[in-house]
Amino acid sequence: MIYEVQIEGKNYRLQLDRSEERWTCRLDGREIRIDAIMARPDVLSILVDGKAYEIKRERSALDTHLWVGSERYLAELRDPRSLRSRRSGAEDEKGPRKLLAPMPGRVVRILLKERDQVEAGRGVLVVEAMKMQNEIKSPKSGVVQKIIAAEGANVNAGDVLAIVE
Amino acid sequence: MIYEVQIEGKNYRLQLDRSEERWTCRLDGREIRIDAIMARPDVLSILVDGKAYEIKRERSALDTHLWVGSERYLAELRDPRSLRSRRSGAEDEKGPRKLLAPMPGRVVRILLKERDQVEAGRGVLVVEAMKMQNEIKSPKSGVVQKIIAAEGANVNAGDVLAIVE
Amino acid sequence: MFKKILIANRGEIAVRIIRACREMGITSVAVFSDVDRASLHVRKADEAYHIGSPAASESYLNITKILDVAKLSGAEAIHPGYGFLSENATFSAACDAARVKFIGPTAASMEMMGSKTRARQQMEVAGIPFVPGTSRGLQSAAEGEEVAARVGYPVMLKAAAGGGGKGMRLVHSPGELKSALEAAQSEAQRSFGDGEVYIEKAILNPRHIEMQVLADEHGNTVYLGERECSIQRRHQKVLEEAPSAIVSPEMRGAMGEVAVRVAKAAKYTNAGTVEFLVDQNKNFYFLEMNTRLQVEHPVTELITGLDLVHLQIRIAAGERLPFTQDEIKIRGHAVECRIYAEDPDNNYFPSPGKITLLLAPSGPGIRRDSGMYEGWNVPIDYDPLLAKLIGYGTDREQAISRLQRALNEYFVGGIKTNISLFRLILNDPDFHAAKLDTGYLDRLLNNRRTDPVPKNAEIAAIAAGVFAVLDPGSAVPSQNGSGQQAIRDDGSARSTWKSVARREALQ
Amino acid sequence: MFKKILIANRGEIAVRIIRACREMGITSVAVFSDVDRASLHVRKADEAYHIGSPAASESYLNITKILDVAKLSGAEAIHPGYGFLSENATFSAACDAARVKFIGPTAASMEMMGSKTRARQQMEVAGIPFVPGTSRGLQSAAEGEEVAARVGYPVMLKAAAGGGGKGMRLVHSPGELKSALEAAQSEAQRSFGDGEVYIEKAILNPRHIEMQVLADEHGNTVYLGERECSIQRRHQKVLEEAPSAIVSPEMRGAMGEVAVRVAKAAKYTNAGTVEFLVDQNKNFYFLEMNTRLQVEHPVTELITGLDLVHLQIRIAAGERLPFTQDEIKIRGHAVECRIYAEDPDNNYFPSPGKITLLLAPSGPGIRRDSGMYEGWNVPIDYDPLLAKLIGYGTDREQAISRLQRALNEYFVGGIKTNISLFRLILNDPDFHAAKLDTGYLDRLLNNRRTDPVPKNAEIAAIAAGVFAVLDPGSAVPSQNGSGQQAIRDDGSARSTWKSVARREALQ
Repeated sequence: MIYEVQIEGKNYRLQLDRSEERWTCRLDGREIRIDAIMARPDVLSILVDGKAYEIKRERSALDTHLWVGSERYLAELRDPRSLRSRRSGAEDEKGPRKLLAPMPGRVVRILLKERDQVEAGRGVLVVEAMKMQNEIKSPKSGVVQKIIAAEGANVNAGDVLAIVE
Repeated sequence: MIYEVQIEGKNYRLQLDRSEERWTCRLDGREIRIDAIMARPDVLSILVDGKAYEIKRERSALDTHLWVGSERYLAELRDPRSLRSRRSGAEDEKGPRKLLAPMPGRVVRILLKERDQVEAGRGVLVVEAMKMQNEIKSPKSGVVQKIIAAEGANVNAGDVLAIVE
Repeated sequence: MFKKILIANRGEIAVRIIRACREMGITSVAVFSDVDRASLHVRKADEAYHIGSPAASESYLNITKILDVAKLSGAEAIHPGYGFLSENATFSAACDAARVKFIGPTAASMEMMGSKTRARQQMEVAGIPFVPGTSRGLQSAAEGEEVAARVGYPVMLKAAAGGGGKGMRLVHSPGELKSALEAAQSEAQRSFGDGEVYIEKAILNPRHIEMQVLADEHGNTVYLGERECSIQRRHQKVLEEAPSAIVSPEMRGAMGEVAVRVAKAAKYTNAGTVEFLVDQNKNFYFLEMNTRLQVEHPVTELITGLDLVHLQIRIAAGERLPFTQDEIKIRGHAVECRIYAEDPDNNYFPSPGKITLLLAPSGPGIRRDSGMYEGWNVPIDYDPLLAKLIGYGTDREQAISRLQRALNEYFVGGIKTNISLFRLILNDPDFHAAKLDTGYLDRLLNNRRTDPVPKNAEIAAIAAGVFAVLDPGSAVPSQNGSGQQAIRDDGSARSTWKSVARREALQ
Repeated sequence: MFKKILIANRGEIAVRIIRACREMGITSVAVFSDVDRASLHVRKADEAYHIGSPAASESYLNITKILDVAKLSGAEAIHPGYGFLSENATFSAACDAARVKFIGPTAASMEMMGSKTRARQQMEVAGIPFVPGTSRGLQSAAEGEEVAARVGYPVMLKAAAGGGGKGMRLVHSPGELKSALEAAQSEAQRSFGDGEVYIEKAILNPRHIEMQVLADEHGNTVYLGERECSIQRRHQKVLEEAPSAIVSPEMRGAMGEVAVRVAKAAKYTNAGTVEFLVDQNKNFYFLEMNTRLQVEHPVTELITGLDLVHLQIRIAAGERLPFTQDEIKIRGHAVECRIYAEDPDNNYFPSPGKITLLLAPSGPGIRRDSGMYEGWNVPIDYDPLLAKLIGYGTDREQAISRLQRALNEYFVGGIKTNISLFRLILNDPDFHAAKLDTGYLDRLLNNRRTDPVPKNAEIAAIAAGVFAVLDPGSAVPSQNGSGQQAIRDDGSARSTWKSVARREALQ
């Protein structure tokens, strides 16, 4: 099985297979001898010629981080096709972009109306959690296409709050 | 829903229903106001008019115990039909009885052959775990109908080791 | 001794007090709001009563409802914990009126300490050292300029009813004072409904060091040593330690004497904390007195070997202090980390939600006071303190190294926490050298350059694949419905992780 | 200081040593057998190497394999923990030969203490108090009768190579002696390959109290106070505490002095424990010296504020003791419970298997040293010690009450543990009165009458139903395949619980 892995923005080509308890692993074509078990859901113990690593997976609605010991890495796993379609950052600027709630909370204020102009980084609405208010900012310059969240509504992490075109 | 519950050998008739978050509970016909949630698998928080109880369920292959705070109760849940069929201890003496491994281990010795006579409480085979040996005793007097476990074999908790007829 | 105590609080401090009650053979009564039915303090208490909706004003701040539960349950005393009603003189008085013992000081002591200016007036009478300035609100900018000229610039304007940095202004020169005063007054009015603002000489890069005191109801008052609390963000303490690296036995004795004088001047009873500002020449100035148990009380417990909550309860029951000042021996060093539900990638904004995995540290020298558990849904309604991790050692270095070790064992999945912040602090050379002041943490966070991709990136890459092999379904965060939605909505990497996983599962 | 240390052990002690290494900035190297790949010490170490099949002789007792890993990994020192190779003089010598530092005493010290009679001969020279008897093996029953007549009956026959009660016989009268001696000799021969048996005056209802010593390699030796270890089952310690309730400062000083003399007579280095038998008049007699770190070392760490493993490593690295005898201060009280995988309903027979749920206690005064985790499958091949729970308090009463509180929070699902045994002990009036001797626990377990159905049976009945409603599928123990089989095979209640659950699920 081939995986395209991105760690902190750097891409790796990973070939990984397991038959019975034996693993074969090639990272960017380099063979690496590993042994791995899942101690608990989201917790791995990996041995790489003698070195022992405990890996913990931190998943949120928005992203996945992997802890290797005490170091934290933003991790993405994708296949070549999706990679091709997303290579250039420029393309990210095209098309509508969604504003997602980064954590559960309550929508306390909506700062813009639909069809308002907005620059990248400008606050679109305000979500409150644990007595603190967080401005949800526009990921791109453009027009507020849709405001989905209602003022006063409770939202979950990952809920779509608005769309900027 | 009606349950026949046996706690440490004492029988209770429990009527328990839940609609939305509200519970209705009758124990031996007596109405009891309760609130209950499952905090984790095998862990309950039950409120009975003000009193708070944390209940932990200890399941093994052979039996289920419930911890209420620091007290431990052997618990069985059954419906009236099966109850009727098992009321008298005498009936338990009828028919074949299985000897189950109480814990994982290794069968180190088999003390009787098939068709041997055996009295209740007499050891039939020996299972070793953690460097200690445990005699598995016959639950009834009769004849060793079948020895299922092989000497030297690893067994899991609840595995059938032999049958006494 | 009391037979039954009501705990008017939630979270880790409610659990900590319930434990003390159990250890003393006292029945504990918890109260909870709609969103706290599954919280740990309800699981652990002997009795638990629902008191209303999530808004604190409808539950944990609602004096009537709490006293009703006290009456209903037959509780003889109430422990308020910290926050919520713990420093509310009206509540303390209401408890007296209802003949329920409030475990803490009298309403009178609280009121005296409640207003910084009134406290200052009383303490000046008692000869307590203060930052030079006024002990009453400014009537005019002119008065302010006159005082500033006397004590010297820079000066600090502070709201009398203040706290948490609201209504505070630093003024460097006479020209700025008038506008700063008006701004501070209106902010104080908005924040506290009281526009009174006073002026003090500004202490630059001060340390915040506080002294724990205990007073019984028979006139005996002792101090239990200081806590170094200079590491703060947004005027909130983040990490505390005891003893302070800069406090010598002589200085401790001097600060302790002053703290005891403060307590006696306020006719103080039960546990309290006297806060000092310490300048770079180790001069210390009385700041305020916190009339409650502090979040950071465990570091004092570890170096003294005492249990402050047990002692609070004994004092409230009318017992005498079981020791004299010179029987109190400080041994070793303790450091506390406040584990918050905060997102380090989002400027430490709160991050409530469901805890999907919890790996908790333990072992030598590690104490964990926690209000969370795996599977619990951290509500959005209250403050983000999840737990406190405290390291003890023979000396400061060992306490720090044990804490670093334990932080590496600590993992909270499903929500974001500030655990990585403590790794940053505990690795910092200035922290090891104890070069601390109240500006330390902001400097650390601002000067921090993002590191180059660290050495284990390749291991992380391999691990990402191993997860896909061993746990294919997992690419969809199953515990979190919204997670799936996010994945569907958002044409990003996660959806392809999912698709990879799917194909994997078919092989 | 060492850069890398190999830990030749497994379970909680391996984890505890790995933690110490991490705290000291030392790379830790774990070794593991086939069944320990998923064990906690492998997860937590910096490096880990497979060394063979489950049988200890093929892995944790295999000197060649362990030294091969030391060479391969570049470890400069080996910590043996307790058990396995920890008191194996051959191993200590082999480490020297391989130029790997053995963290413990020299082979010579170990050998001297390895044989009870040789140790006794040496110690008599050093003027150490002994139980009256012979210091060498009996040649004949006649010799035994002659000694017994001198010291007075009852007498105890003991195997020189002995331990764990094997080859021991209590003799009340001359008539019994000959047959008892023959039985003891043949049992000793079978158990230890050495039939040597010696004779001592029998001390009735003795206490077992041991003294912790530390010696550096520069001739400095100190004692760290005693541990009360009288609570035993099958000659295995179950619960230990420090200090002992019957030891006064004077007696501690006297025992400590003797312990230091013992260590010096054996040219002892690193951490060791001198065991004493204490009679009802508080006379104490040298029993033997354990030339290793003890399971129960944490109680000494808590009352002294020191870390024995850190100190072991520093001593092995050639450092001097960082303190003198009079700088060691004992504060507070500590009690340790050994949490074993044992079935209280089956005469405490071992109970390995998969841990399906783990609720771990924490909070004030609680230390937990554990080798288990939720989801781990406890192997059948090694001893049943899972974890140690240690309670610290200002005094003995508080330490006990904190431990009781913590035990109520402790829950291990899927396997049976002896946690309920500690509830029994900690509730016992004799234990609270510290009326302890080596026969205490057997008496407690034998005199225990089964209680009447306790007061919460009705709550349990309701809970059984609530589980069926909230968790219908669960009636089939899903984590345990064999469980399902047992349920299918065995026409009993569980199967109907299952059927009830099924119908429930359909509603």
